Amino acid sequence: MLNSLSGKPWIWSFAATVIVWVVTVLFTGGSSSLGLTQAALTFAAFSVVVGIGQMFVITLGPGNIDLSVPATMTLSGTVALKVMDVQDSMILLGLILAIAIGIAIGVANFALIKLLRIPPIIATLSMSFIVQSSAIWTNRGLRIKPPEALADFSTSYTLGVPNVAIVAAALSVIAWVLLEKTIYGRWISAIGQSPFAARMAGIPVDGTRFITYVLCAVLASLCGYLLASFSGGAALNMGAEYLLMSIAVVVIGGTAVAGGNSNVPGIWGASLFMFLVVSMLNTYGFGAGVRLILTGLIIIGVILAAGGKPAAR
Amino acid sequence: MDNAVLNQEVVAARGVKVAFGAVKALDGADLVIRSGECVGLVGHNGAGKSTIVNVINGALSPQEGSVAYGGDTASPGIARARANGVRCVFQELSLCPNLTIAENARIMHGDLGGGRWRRRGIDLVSKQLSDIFPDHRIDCASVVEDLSIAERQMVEIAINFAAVSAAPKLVILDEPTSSLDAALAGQLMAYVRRFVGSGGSVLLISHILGEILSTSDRIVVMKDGKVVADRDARQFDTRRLVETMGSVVRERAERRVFGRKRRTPILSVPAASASDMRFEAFEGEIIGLAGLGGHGQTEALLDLYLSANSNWLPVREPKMAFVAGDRGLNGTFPLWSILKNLSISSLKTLSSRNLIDAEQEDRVSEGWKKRIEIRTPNMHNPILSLSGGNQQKVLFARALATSAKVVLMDDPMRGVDIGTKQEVYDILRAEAESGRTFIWYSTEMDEICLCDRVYVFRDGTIAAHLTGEDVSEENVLAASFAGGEAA
Amino acid sequence: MKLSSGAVRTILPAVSLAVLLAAVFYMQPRAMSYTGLNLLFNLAVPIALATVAQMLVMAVNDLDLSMGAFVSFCACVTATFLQASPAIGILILAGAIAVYAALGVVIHLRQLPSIVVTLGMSFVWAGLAVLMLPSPGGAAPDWARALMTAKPPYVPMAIVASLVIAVLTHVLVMRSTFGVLIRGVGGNMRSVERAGWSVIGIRAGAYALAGFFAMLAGIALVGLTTSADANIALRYTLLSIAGVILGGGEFVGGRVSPVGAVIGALTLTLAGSFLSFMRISPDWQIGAQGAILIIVLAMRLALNRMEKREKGR
Amino acid sequence: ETADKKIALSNNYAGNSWRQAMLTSWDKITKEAVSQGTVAAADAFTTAENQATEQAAQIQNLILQGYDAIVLNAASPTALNGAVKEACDAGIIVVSFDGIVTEPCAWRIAVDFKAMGESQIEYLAKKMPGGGNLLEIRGLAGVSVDDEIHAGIQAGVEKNPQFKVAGSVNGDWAQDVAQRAVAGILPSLPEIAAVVTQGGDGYGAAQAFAAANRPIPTIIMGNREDELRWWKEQKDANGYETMSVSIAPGVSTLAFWVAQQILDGKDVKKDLVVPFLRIDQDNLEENLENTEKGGVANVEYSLEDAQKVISAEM
Ligand SMILES: Nc1ncnc2c1ncn2[C@@H]1O[C@H](COP(=O)(O)OP(=O)(O)OP(=O)(O)O)[C@@H](O)[C@H]1O
Ligand SMILES: Nc1ncnc2c1ncn2[C@@H]1O[C@H](COP(=O)(O)OP(=O)(O)OP(=O)(O)O)[C@@H](O)[C@H]1O
Ligand SMILES: O[C@@H]1[C@@H](O)[C@H](O)OC[C@H]1O
Ligand SMILES: [Mg+2]
Ligand SMILES: [Mg+2]
Repeated sequence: MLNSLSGKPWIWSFAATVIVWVVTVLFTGGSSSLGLTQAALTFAAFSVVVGIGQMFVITLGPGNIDLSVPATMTLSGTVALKVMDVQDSMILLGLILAIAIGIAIGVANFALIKLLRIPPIIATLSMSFIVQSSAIWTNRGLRIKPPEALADFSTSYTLGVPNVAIVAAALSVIAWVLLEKTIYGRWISAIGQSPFAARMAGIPVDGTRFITYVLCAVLASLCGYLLASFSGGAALNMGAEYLLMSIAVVVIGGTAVAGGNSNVPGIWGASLFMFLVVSMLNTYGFGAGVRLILTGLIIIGVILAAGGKPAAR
Repeated sequence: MDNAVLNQEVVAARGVKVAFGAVKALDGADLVIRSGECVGLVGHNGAGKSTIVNVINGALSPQEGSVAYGGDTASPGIARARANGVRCVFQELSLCPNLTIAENARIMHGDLGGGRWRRRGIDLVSKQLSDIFPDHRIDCASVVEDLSIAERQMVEIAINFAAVSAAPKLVILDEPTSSLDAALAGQLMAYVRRFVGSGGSVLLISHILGEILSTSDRIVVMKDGKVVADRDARQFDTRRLVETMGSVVRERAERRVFGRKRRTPILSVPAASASDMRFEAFEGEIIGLAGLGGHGQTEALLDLYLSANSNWLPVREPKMAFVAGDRGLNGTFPLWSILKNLSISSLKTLSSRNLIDAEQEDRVSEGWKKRIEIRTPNMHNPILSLSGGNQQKVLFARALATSAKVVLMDDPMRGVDIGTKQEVYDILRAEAESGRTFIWYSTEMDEICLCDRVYVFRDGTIAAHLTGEDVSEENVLAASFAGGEAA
Repeated sequence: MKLSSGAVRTILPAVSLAVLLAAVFYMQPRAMSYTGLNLLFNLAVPIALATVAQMLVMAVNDLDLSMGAFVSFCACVTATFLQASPAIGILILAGAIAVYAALGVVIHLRQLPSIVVTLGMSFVWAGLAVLMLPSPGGAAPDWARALMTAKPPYVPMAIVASLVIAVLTHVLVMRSTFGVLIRGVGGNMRSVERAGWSVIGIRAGAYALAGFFAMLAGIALVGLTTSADANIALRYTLLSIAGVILGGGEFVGGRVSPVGAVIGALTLTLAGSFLSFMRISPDWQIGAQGAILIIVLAMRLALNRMEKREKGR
Repeated sequence: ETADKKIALSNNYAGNSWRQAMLTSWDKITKEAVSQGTVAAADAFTTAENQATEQAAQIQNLILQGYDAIVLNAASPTALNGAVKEACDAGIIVVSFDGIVTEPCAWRIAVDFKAMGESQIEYLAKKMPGGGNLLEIRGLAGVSVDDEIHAGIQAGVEKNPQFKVAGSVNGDWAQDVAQRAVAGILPSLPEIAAVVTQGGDGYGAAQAFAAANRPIPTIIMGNREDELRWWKEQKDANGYETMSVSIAPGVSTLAFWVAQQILDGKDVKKDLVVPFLRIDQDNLEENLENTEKGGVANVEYSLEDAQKVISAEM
């Protein structure tokens, strides 16, 4: 029993999520439960999408991280909305463009990492500055509205479930299959444990890492596209929140930071948790200082309960 | 037993039981070591040798039984074992690769403190190294990660034998020669005799029965967590030892008669320099790479492998497979199960439409588990739950499970027990018969002599090429040392 | 002669710093003076201290995501309590260092991922800082101000301080037994354990020492800025990690270089300055900062090639 | 006589539309001034991240480059004081605006943010004398602008006890952050009569109310074009009423002229106050027309405007 629990580190983030949800809903005697759930699903969706990409990268092993996520979101959101220019007929083109931007950034990130041997953390940080400048340069931060149909889609619900959450769920399923069922999933896990052993086991290590960085950037750009459509326009700072968030949901969700081990359900648990904690503390009317402190303590509490790695025996 | 009565008991483990989950690693084992003797400890892979070592050195506390150090029976633990003069050279290398040799000595010797410890550490280790391995060429100011695996092993041995204030009473050597070539192994064994002669004691674990027989005063044989024999070394010879361990003794295999079926080599590497020779491999051959350790054999294998395997694109049919010798560096994936470690190189054939077929994966790995006897109740257990030798078998199975026509082996039998070795040799032959080519770097002369052809390496180049009946210990040694060794 | 890997780790960053500095001197000869150097580098001093702190945590294979928040917290304590009632201020700072040591113990005992625990702590420190200074303010203690604005003969304070930090931490981390143990835990924890040392103690010590240096960073920062705010050093988290990496350190394996870390911090600061010496359109100023980082690291690659120590990674 | 003088703009942040508008205004006005030979140069410098430490380093570099005046939008009112002091000691004129600094040697062109907060409650008190529940969206915790506007709102609520702040969140002056925070607290809030804001967060709040299917309260806007446009749509559809208030990005150009005047030897008081830019129900259309699509309502200053501001204060 205990064993099967500790084998599923994501359990804890869900347990914490449920507790925080209950505590928040109690405040209104239960009347807020539907609204809160829908809001949580909506906003968790964005963290999930970027979180999945970040998880793949983190799985590649120590030092692998993508700090260009926020800038990528901003650039793809800005450019896509500018190109679509409020016309419904351009929605698909905008999406393709956003994905293309993601691919380009992913390629550039990996080029820096591989060709110039720059450690990923600095490579992606430097790249994020360049991408951010590009976003400024494209339209100087003007907020252009999304096409009507796209805005409607991203802000409405299907059977009570927010559409963006459905999109994120679909992406999660794909990610889960990739990770658990495909050769690619095995490969990134192997590389995360020992790139050299992976190479000697016949894995095309560079090819796999390349795909992974591109995948992460594409998910970030997709998230930028969705978020800009959802919130009525792209802003130059719209990705800022998602730098820490994308990392936090991955690690709180139980993915081993040392790489080689990752899990998709945990990202959902952690994303919902991160949203609900802030909502709970806001609901109970704590000021910013106390709220920050409690958020931190709750995160530490969750990880303490989850108890880290089981000892090596 | 009678001749040891006069000697003092250094450590005594009695009735020790240790279980890892369902696996009884030690099932009531007794081991007593007295001063002035070298005890040889042998047994199949997973017999419990490393486990009893961990009990003696205090890292593991047994679930049952007692450990006493010269009568001191206080609660066990690493600190007490060390205080009682127990030192241990572990099966997997346990230096800190990022530190210098002196810094490692500082960590291993709590009493090396005080001013100028760095200088004294270097002196200490270099003196000890010269004592054990007289003509070593290790720069004692180096960082450990700049050393070859053999050099690391030598350094670790030297650090453990070295004495700062108090000399070690018992030095445990868990497969100390697995990465050393015959010459270095010989020097170590000679030193062990001298150390024992001066009143120290040594617990020697090895799968190379020759060195056990020649070096030990007493031999303890373990099987499935129990001690099955504990007798004077003179009462054993190879045959009786192997039989006691529970393996069937076989005559030394006859050299295979290899007729070259096709005249075009499937692999060919031109000579790199004037002193070098062309390297060729034909279908169905077993080719040995010989010479002293660290003379470029591993590098040659790595070069061959890396040039044949794309780092960018996945391939359906790998041309080559690789069996690592340095498990920790380029072999195992520590977070994974045995199963995943085994199947990683052959996933293409185990999947349909890019999705891995779990059932087929299970089936294939069960097949290999039986075929080379991987000792585990369940292939889904973590790889690190296997004993060292069994982990090595998994790496073997990983390579053989691929469809690669060429298998490169980097001294792959390190720490594999004799029974298994013979089975693996049989598998190699069968595979070679069916057309696979093996390129095999080995530090064991017996293995080199099993090869159809042998390239002898010296200073990073091929110094000699031996074929058929010319493959012999004398010829290999001659080629290893010939020429420029003026110094 | 073959250089050891450790030597290469320090030489490469030093050369990139020198080249960057030469470029700055070329563009702005005025920088080549006592005041010039001080202006270029004095803000690097707190970053260098934070980088050293991060390096200590990285030496035991952990990562401190709360560095920026903690330095901000210390800065707030310095500008308020330490200034107004030194005794209480010292008590608070000592308590904060004790918390760091405790983090080391908890992370070790429960085998927790440091990245999650410190992520949680970053909220806690930020919250405490906001409670202390809801609005920017406070004042630097006179001694801190005097120390940071001192004008020693011949060599400007910024350089003196950097040298002192580099030498001191080099002795501490590379020469002392304690330093060996810390790096040993990073390199092979089991072997340190098997040699009979208390790894918990070593980890706690490394964390406490990191807390101490981070505290010095906070004090130095306030000495330069004369006052504090709750967000003052948030960027130090990334800067300190980048500094360690730029200085030749690695995420795992206990491979760190204190001298390199200080040089890394100086390089990062200089890369920022470099920018304002080139006249770039505001749109691209942010991007140029990324480009400079990339060029600095690319230079390292070139040097690396010359050194011909390329091993297949 | 400033034809040979060089002026620099040190800006800590460029990541929102307000800052972009500020830079554009600067660019427009100073280019003219340079081409007419009023000053020799007027370069803009922006740091990559919104951090006082980075900006302090930037100021120190500007000192090295020999600028005669530095116009400053500061990341922190106090944390740059060290660098500002160094600049003053080097004989450089420092003029701060929007994000002002407290160092006495510098000039300040300030907006009374507290009054800006209070004006929101005053407006609401007039509009809904019965009062009601308020939702307060704050900016970034620990930043002085946030603290001041909040203080103003608090003061307003104290004077008008018919209002009660039922909930408070931090929107970090960003539409998407505000939207996220409001969506999280909204389900547990009672009926909300009005939302008081700090600028750059009104549209996000409106979106959150709409998504939760709650009646839209009176949301105070912050002069962003998307906010004004949304307001206009609501006004046309159902006569929605509110007001909008923020500081005009073009205040950077006022700061430029002030610096130029000081270099010219004019005597200028250390503390100048500029009015905030307020948009009401009747001048909404006019302002919307003059605002760039996706931008911020703006006012730019000419030399004459600046001289008027200076003499008015004397
Ligand atoms: N940490 C562990 N968890 C689970 N099982 C373990 C663990 N360590 C050892 N075992 C099991 O205990 C048994 C004894 O292992 P041990 O390492 O002592 O063998 P050994 O005699 O040293 O073998 P080898 O010659 O291969 O080194 C093996 O079956 C092994 O799988
Ligand atoms: N895969 C590898 N990656 C990086 N360095 C390696 C690798 N394998 C070996 N080395 C290093 O290359 C150097 C030369 O290796 P070489 O091929 O001479 O070793 P070897 O002959 O196999 O010796 P040993 O018997 O110790 O394995 C050594 O310093 C070794 O540590
Ligand atoms: O500088 C501030 C700007 O960044 C914010 O968005 O709006 C108000 C201004 O004071
Ligand atoms: Mg063993
Ligand atoms: Mg060898």
